[in-house]
Amino acid sequence: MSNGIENESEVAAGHAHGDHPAFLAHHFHDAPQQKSAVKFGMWLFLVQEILFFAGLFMAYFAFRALYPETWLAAHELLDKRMGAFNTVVLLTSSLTMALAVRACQLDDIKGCVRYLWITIGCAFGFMIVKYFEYSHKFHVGTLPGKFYTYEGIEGGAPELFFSVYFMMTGVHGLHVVIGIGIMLWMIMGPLRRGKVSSQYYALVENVGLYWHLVDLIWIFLFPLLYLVR
Amino acid sequence: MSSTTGDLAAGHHGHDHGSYLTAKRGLMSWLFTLDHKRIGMMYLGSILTFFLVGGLLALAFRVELATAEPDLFTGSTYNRLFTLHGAIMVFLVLVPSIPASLGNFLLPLMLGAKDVAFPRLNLLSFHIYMLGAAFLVFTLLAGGVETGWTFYTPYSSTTDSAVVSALMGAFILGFSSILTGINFIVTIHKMRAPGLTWLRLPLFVWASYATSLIQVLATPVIAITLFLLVFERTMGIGIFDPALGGDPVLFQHFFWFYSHPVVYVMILPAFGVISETVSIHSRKHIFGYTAIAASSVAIAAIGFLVWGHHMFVSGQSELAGTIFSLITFGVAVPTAIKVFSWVATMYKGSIELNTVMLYTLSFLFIFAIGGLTGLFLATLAVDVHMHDTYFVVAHFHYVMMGGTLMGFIAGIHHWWPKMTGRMFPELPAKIGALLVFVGFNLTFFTQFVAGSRGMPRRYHEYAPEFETWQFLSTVGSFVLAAGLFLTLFYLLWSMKGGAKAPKNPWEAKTLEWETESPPIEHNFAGQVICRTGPYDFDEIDTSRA
Amino acid sequence: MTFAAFLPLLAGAKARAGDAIPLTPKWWLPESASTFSHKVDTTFALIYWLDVFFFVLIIGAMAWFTIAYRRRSKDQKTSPVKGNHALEFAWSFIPGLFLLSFFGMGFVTYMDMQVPPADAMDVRVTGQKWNWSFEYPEQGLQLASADGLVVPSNTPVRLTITSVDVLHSFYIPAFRTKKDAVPNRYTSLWFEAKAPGEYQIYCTEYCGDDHSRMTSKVIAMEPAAFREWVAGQKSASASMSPVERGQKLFTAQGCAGCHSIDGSTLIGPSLKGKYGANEQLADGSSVAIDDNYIRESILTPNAKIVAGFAGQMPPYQGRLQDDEISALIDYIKTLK
Amino acid sequence: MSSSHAAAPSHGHGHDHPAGEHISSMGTYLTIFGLLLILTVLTFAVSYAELPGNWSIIAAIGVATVKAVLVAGWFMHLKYDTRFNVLVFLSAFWFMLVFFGFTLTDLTSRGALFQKLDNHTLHAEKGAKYGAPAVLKEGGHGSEGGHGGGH
Repeated sequence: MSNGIENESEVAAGHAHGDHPAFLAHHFHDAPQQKSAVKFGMWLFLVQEILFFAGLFMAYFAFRALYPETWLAAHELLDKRMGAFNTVVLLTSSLTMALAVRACQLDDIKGCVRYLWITIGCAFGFMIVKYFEYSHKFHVGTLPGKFYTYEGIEGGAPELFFSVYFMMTGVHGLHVVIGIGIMLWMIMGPLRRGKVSSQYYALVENVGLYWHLVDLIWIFLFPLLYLVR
Repeated sequence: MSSTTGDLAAGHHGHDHGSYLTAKRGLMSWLFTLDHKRIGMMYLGSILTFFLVGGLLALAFRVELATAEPDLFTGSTYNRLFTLHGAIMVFLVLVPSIPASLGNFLLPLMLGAKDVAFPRLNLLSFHIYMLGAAFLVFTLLAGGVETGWTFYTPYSSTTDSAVVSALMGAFILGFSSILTGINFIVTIHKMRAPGLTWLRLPLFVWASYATSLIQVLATPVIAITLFLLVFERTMGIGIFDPALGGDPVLFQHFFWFYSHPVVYVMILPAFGVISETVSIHSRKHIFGYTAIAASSVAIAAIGFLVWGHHMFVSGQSELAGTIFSLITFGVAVPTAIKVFSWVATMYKGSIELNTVMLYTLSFLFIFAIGGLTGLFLATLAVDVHMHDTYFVVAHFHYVMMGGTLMGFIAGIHHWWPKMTGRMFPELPAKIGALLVFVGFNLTFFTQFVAGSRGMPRRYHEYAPEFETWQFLSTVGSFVLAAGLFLTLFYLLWSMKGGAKAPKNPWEAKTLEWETESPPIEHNFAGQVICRTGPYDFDEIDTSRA
Repeated sequence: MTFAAFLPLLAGAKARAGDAIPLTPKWWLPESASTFSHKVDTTFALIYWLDVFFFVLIIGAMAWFTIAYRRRSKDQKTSPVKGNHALEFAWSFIPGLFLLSFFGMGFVTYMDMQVPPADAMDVRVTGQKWNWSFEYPEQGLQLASADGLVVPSNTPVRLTITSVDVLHSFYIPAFRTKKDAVPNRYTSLWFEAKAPGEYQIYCTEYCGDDHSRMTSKVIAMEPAAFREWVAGQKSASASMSPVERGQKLFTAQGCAGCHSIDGSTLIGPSLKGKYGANEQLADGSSVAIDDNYIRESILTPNAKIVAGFAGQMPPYQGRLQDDEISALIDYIKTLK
Repeated sequence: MSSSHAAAPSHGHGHDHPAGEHISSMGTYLTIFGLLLILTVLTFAVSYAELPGNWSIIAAIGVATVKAVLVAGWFMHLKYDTRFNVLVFLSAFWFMLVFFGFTLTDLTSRGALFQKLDNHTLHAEKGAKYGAPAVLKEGGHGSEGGHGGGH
């Protein structure tokens, strides 16, 4: 017996999935296949996000190894309390994001939107704190590379710490801003148009995964930049 | 036999009957198509166009290198030529070559699926590719870039050519590569037809799978590297700039963490193609299926652990160099397994010496040399002498150009009937294959000798003692170009003038041959059921042909 | 011609009577002139012959199968061989052993090449676009001959290498050794020339427009001749007039690579007839060319950039003594 | 013919238990959130302690890892996801460690051979203010024996 192409409806009947819901794309066989494919795709996307940030963490560890004294002196200039506050803000936003997904699972789309707004609020809070931190650094001159003008650090290449600091928090902040954009789009678009239900909420779930990853990266950034001596 | 069930089923799907090429018309129906076959064909067209551009650049500096003295170009122009040649060939041709064109076209067909898992994402990958390409073309028009495709700092952070647009181009192209990789992995995991178990996957699919893993895992690192380098140039952040305390050797780690695995992105799909063609055109079951499949994944995995062999003389520590050298030899084992298995597949086969097989044999010949010369470069002491000489240039052209390109051309010919619905003319194709083979070896084998005698790479003028080798190389490059142009012409001609292709001209057993040539818009007229392995030729019913 | 390269017969044909029997065909490698270069060549030869063996095996089998099993009829059936575990194990394991031995040989020789003997003579090498300069701290020679790297033969010499601008790489094919010059770092290599002679030096890390002209020579002399050369260099620099000394520095420090003395424009402005004239700067202002301006332009070249040029010159701060700068200025004054 | 090749009844694509169907209770989320806050306070407090050697960074990364596990496991539902997705996610960290491991091996062992065998070697890398030529001058010309007669 060889490979073959069979009448689709027969196969479908054998598969006990006669219905074809609106959210199911034509090239998928059934809803579980589509759901698991979309979720799997998102996890792979998160993998590439982690490796993208890996480069920044690599730079951090490399120069920490090359200039340990500078690293110690430079991190003292960061305000631990601001970092800790932002950690709590991001953790809260992660909670509300998880609850937004839960609301979808319970078919509570209004609740989902409400939680998303809180998440967006936290994200803005995070960015505002970052704004104050950045403007302080502009003020005293602890800036990356050739813009560095501060004079209070002994040891080699203190500007590199701030290059790494600005690149890490900058790229992370960019992810926060992109997250805000996606959440706003989700609220205005698919959620308002009723495209999301407890039957199919992969979109909210994937944005949730993205947001948790942004939180996850901050969980490592915070101690490495602000706390470690 | 079974194919008749397809014909019966087709009755229920009248709208599916048209070929994918003619199902919809107009430029927009191509540029915004979600059909993986059309996207694959657009990639094929773009990649071959950039291959032409990159090749012409190479011919230009080959003419310059025919003599020891600088006679055509200034050093600055010459440097721009080889940099653009490298950047275009790597980022626009070799990395996407087989996966984006043949892979896109074939993967869903081989899996018995209607499309890749995320067709919109697939289209987005293509548009991102075109955007990245636009940046590189802009770079070319804005006076070019002369950093070498490797963008080593601090040269790239201090020179005043159009480096930023080149970096942006490569950065953007990276995302195209990542998204294609994600799409393929999910497709292979989730879109297989009923009965198509992992061990019934064609080896091309296994190779594409390994390739995609590298694309997803390695490309983000080059993305952040180029991103940092853009900031290095525009803002002077100094991470890779020794003038600000940064470390240029760190840049090389960043760069090769991606760029070594990416050579497997280039060569693994060619391995996949050869696994198909050597078996099908010998009409014999592939020898050691499991070993070949597993070695693809092993090469991808070990390939991540060897990047430092590009840095033996860079000032990397001796300890790191030693570890990298040892692991590098580890990649040679799975590669050797593949080569031996391909040759063993031909044993007691029924070998048809057609154009596809000629390219397959060329691949084995060229890749054997490319692989074996790699051993010199993996060996610490010998690499110290060979590093950054023409020996390295010859080696990676044998592997990446000879290997990948022979695989690519073999694949284009093998699937040409499926992609276009036309056969290519056999006689000019054989002449082309011969010219390519002779031209390639003349161009690059001579460079091994020049290199091992000590001629450094990226030299615009050189000592007269190397002139014979370099002159022969230039002659070879024109023979190679003649062969490639001939190939281009008859392939283009055959799209209109070639004989109509049957459904399965090679009597292959993989699923893409179960549908029409060219395939219908949604690939198959019904649900594909897989009941046999991809290389079960002993069951061929030859009366069908 | 390609295939011929792998024919072992050629090796014998090329070996002339009286020569040491070459391990590989002679045209593969340049002359072998350092104390460890023959070890590299031996490793090369071992890999080479094993490569030839496997290449003949693979391509021979391929060619044989292609002929012996060509398709004879359209419906020819084939043997259902799908694999052979013993064979597959053998062709993974046996090459694996060879590979390990290559690694071992390469590693041992590499360590020889990396670790200089304790009594090695020190030479400082500085790469810059696009020349190499050499200093001899043990001999007290700051400003060595611009002809090349003069060393005693049969004496281990250790080079401490750095760069002032971009990456370069210091390569002596005849000695089979090479090392990158990295700005802000020191790298090192050593060699011992077996016999007096001249050996080519190349830059092998791409470094810009004149990368292919960044060459020099190792000039190996008998130790006695080397001592004489050192003495000669010292007395010459002692008896030199400032202008002569400046002229020598002008080539040895690489100034001549970018600044012509005949009025033609290279990477930087020509210095012909510049002293006492006015210079138009990139920011629109102009400046009188006097001692102070030249001094500043040598030490911090990017402070004032001449109109029409990119600021590409590396700063010489910390690389020249005051008297050397004065000598250079005296020399520039003479360029009418 | 070869009935042993007959298609298995299940599909090739293994949509065993569609991921993400698990609905955690509000209490679970709040508990995890509470733990995360406690750990944040803990890591903040530890940063004031004068831990010897590398313990400061080990403690910080250790706590961060526990927090990451909580977020990934419960907020991201990895605990209820397929094993394969867990593997995929963890593979990212594996390759990250490969990247860090080899690169740091190089950075921390540079010059090791050099120093042991040859202690009059200059090694300007660590901690030195950048600007190699200056270092060469200070550390080099001054301290070398048999030098200085030239001028």
